[in-house]
Amino acid sequence: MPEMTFTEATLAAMREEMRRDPLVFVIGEDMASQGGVFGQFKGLAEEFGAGRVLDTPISETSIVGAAVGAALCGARPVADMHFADFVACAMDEIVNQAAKARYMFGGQCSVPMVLRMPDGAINSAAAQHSQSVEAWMLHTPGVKLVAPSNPYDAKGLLKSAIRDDDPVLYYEHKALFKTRGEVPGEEYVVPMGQAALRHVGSDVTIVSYSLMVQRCLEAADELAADGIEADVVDLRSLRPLDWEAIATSVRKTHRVVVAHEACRTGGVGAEIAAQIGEELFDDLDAPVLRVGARDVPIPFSPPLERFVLPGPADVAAAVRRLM
Amino acid sequence: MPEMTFTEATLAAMREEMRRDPLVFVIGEDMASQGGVFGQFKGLAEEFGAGRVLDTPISETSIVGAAVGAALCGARPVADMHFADFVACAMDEIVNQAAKARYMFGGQCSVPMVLRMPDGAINSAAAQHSQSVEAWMLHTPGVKLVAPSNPYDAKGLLKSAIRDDDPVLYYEHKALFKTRGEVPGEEYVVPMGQAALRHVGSDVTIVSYSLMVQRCLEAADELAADGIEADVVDLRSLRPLDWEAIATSVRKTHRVVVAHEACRTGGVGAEIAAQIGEELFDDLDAPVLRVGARDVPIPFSPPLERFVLPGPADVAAAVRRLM
Amino acid sequence: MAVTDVGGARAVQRVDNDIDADTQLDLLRVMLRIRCFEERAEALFLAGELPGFIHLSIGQEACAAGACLALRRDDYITSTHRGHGHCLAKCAPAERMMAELFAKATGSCKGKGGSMHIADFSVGMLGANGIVGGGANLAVGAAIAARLRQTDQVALCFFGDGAANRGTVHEASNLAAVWKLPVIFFCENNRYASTTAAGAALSIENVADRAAGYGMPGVIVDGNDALAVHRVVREWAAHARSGGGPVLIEAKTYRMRGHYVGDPQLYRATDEVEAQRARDPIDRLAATLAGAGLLDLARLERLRAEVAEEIEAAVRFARESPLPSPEDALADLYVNPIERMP
Amino acid sequence: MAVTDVGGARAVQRVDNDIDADTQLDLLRVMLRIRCFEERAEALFLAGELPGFIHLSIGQEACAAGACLALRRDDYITSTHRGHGHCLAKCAPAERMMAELFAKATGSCKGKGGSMHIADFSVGMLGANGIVGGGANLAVGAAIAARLRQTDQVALCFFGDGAANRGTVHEASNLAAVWKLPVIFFCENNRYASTTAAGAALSIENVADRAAGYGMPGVIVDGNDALAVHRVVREWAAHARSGGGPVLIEAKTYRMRGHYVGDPQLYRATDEVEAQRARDPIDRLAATLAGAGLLDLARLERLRAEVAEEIEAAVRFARESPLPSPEDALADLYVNPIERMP
Ligand SMILES: Cc1ncc(C[n+]2csc(CCOP(=O)(O)OP(=O)(O)O)c2C)c(N)n1
Ligand SMILES: Cc1ncc(C[n+]2csc(CCOP(=O)(O)OP(=O)(O)O)c2C)c(N)n1
Ligand SMILES: [Mg+2]
Ligand SMILES: [Mg+2]
Repeated sequence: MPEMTFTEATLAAMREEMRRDPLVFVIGEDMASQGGVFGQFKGLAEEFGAGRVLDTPISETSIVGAAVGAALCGARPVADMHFADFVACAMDEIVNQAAKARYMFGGQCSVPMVLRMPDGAINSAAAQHSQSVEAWMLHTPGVKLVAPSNPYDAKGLLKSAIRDDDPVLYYEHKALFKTRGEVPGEEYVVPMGQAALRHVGSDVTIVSYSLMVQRCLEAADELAADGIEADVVDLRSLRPLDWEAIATSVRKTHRVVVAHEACRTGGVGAEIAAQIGEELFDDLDAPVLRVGARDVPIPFSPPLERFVLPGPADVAAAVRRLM
Repeated sequence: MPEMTFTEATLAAMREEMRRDPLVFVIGEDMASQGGVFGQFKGLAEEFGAGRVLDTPISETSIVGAAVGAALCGARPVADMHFADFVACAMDEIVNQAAKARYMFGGQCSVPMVLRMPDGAINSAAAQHSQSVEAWMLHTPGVKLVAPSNPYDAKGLLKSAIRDDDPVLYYEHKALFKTRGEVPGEEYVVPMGQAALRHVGSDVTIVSYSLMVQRCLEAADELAADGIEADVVDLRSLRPLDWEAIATSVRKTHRVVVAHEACRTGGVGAEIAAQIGEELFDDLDAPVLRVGARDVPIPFSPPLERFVLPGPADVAAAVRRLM
Repeated sequence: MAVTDVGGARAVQRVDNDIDADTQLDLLRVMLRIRCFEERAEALFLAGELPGFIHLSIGQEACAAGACLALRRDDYITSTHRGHGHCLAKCAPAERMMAELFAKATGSCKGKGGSMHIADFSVGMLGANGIVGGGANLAVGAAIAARLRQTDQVALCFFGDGAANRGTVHEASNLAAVWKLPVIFFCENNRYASTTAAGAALSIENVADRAAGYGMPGVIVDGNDALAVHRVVREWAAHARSGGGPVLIEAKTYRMRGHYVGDPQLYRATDEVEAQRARDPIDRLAATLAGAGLLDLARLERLRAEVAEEIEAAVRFARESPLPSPEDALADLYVNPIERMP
Repeated sequence: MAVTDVGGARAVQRVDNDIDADTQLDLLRVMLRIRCFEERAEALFLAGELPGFIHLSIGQEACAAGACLALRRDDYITSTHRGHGHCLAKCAPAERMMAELFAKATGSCKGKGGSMHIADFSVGMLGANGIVGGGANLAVGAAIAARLRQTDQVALCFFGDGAANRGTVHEASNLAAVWKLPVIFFCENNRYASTTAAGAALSIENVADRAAGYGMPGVIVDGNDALAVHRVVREWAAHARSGGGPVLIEAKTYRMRGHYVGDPQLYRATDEVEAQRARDPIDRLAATLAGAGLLDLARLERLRAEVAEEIEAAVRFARESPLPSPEDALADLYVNPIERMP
């Protein structure tokens, strides 16, 4: 199978879907000459022309709002938020328009759009360029959330997201863009709502998504060296959520750690831990522990940033506390 | 003790604080002639003049952004969001400016502002005027969250919020404005971070805040009639959180229901349930259950709205599931 | 009808009076439908038959009718919290709208939206919006979709004098202008945003004067003159349709009722409102039509009766319709539903 | 220096040349400080000594210096992601700034902010901002605070041609104009927003032409002419200070470096950049001063040497300073800390 980077995998998805469906188009900042701020749209303007790769002013409400409007009229926009942090500049367009239009209009319309959001911390980008804020949207009925952890899923989930008739928020961790992995040349999709078991073990379940899955796998290897065998469940999408995958693993291991890069309090981990506590109470031999960033904005200075962000050691430590 | 409405109690707090400190001012829409959309600022323009009660255009980024700027320069704004739903129109000003300024500037400055947000569902106001979205901000380090359930706390917490040197988000449920309760004539504050036990029992702990506390108290009465005695913990503020109050009660009852009006998934209840699961695992005799709105936008039609919103019966049913 | 500067060049306002008789009568009929629908809704609300809250456009009917009748059925409009008129003028059936106000299962939005989210996508009415200024970017998006499909549809965005101060309107205006999108920004300056007089919130006299800042034509029209509104929108819609780019039209009108039904209106004198009765857009058009020999009293009464019957039928339909069942609340969120709410 | 229409009335631009010799030399010194600081930062970044990323204002020094030296120490400025120059021009000490770029505990922000969040509240520099257009409303708030305290401070908001298209700038402009707040909106039009040419994103030629839409004076100034910038800001700051309300000043300048250090700059030709070297604001002011007999080569070299020594000392200070300890990450979030993170 050919190897490619996460970026290339998303580009392959974009190209395939844009060729397949002339109503798919791209809208965002710095598309034309740079192909997106991380090059994740490179070459699309050349292949599909400025009519389908729209380079906008710095107007986040327009990027998202126009995507919603175009989607309501049957087009299939893929909008780019530059950095996930800037979602706060277009929050209304997501939570009060995209998420609610179909519902409040009684099913008259649909909003088949994708919003791509490079998130997470990398290279001391500091407080306003490092956030992971998917939890806000988990608390917003009407949107779906996808968060791939590797190139294969990046492509397959992006294709699913583009084909889905509902608004899909696509979280792509900035530190993943350059990672490499096997990606089939032929056409495939990864359906939303199907988790993947990335590491198999019967002692503990580690639930994660996005870049943090890689950190969890490092932790799992480290733990395996000590004889602790972990299931690592990569959720791939947060809504729909593959509850069966979580439950199956927890019923086997009876111990759970939920890990994400977003800050701990009020994060997606809280929801997953709460659900496990609610529905699998009798299966648990220990508290469900959560690993996440410390509850501060992401600081600039490397020692501070390292201290705030969760890593493999934090995951391993949490697992050890459960044993 | 004199009785007054929740609205009157907040007005008393505003008047006292504005008299005490000339740097406290109000900024928001429809202040001058209407005294705020719910009359919760009535009379302030007359007493303190247009220089301290600023009636803005429909410019949410300015309302919040200017409040942040003024706070950075030593003033103490109380900004009003009209409806909590509109926070999405000024999300960046809250999460990327107010919440982060002090931290990312290394403690050089502070942001002593209050943002008042009438939230919750009332009278079929539908999807864009009925939301409870405090969970977004619980996942945003740098802001404090307050959610009074009665007139006494409304006054005391508002005074604390205004005096606090950090940004405080003040959630006031629209259905509370007209409720009445005893409020001392003399000066007092309710410190943030101190929960109140509203109903005492040893069978189950019900944790809640804001209007939902009233629903929980109805449930507690109903349950008491069946011989089930509940502790009802009114959190009053969500950050700081009075963990000791929760833990003390749970160690006594070993059973917990967390209830709020916001939709269940990704809500504040998830965080509280997760914390209880993490730290009080051995004290629990049953799963921590959550009660919240169903995961859809709030619909307009009364039977739909009733079906979506959580009520006393839902709280009571959750408690009974635990027994 | 005044015209403002357009990036230095003067926007020439071709004044043509070639509105055919049928259209003129249609304008009147649509305005009567809106008036009747809203007066009925007001009474029903005050009688406690309608839940929620309601914003009426009484006095502003010439804007909705004049603008929408200058559009094609497949053109798009985005609307505001004050959207009944826009929806009716875009030819949405009154029954389903009235049923929506009644919160019934047969409503345009199956009872999920209510007055503030009235919508009829089958006629290109992309929805009322509870977020002031929320429709501007949606209209830009509709125009993008039209361009992508290479149709010649246009998108008209209704917004208020208050909405003009929101950043969304700025971003949408700039974007539409840069891309020369077929968007008609149609501001109904009804002199108030809730309790706030336009002058207290707008840093300039005319919203249309902001057009120059986007290199866009800015046009001011008497918003109580249906024929004038119709001409202006017809002209600029044609301009937009043929690739000429967006326009900002400001219709000077007046909100005759409170901001919402029940508004004590402490912010304005009764005199002021009374004085505006002389500008009633319906009386005015009726008089013009009568003057042109297109309307006599009998015909006007017949029109009124027809409209009243239509609205009465809508009320009957709405009253007789069932409420949605509670579990319907869980439908219509996703096209591809999620089995387990996560 | 051009002047644009002001709501019909013409904004008269009083041209006075009374900038005293000391100030003229100060302008030069500040510009040299900025240039030296940034060239040093660029080299240090490329050598891998600085973490994060860095935006340089090389070529735009006349804007920062000209504007900030026309303000008082107690006046406020809000800045952008490209804020070193603004911070230095507002007289922040270079050592703490350099230490911040080095991510050290002694930095202006204790290493928590970095280049993009450089700030010095002690001199009224309310912070660089990673959110484009994020500073506009902060400046409005600063002006409100000044009015509330009845001081005559003004607030100057630096923003870019790209930021001009954000809704925040619109809302802030309208509000400042309605309330006649002492705000100076100072747009550095450096012809690019990241990879996007101003012309591809702005629907008009001049950002200043948007002023009329707010009933605000709009002024265009050569942003590479420090004396011209200084005169304009001095004049309009005085105007704002005395209750005359806000102004929009557009300084036409050019970003000589990439958007960030490391930018491949595929969006513009090297020729274009080369051609701009002739407009170098430092050479230009030096030549003017020399022509006026205020500067000779020796003095210029002395100035350069002094500045170089200051910046070198800043680098030494920064290098020798300790990194923060990891647990410092938990400090500075709240004034009144929360014992238990909830
Ligand atoms: C973003 C937002 N801010 C505030 C409101 C509350 N609100 C509803 S209508 C209204 C006034 C709108 O004024 P205008 O745009 O002139 O429209 P009009 O009511 O006159 O039709 C306000 C402030 C809102 N719905 N949305
Ligand atoms: C709200 C927001 N959108 C996008 C960005 C990404 N971004 C950072 S700088 C920049 C260009 C800014 O252009 P301009 O305002 O002209 O300032 P300049 O870089 O030229 O100084 C962009 C798009 C951002 N930081 N914030
Ligand atoms: Mg209005
Ligand atoms: Mg620029």
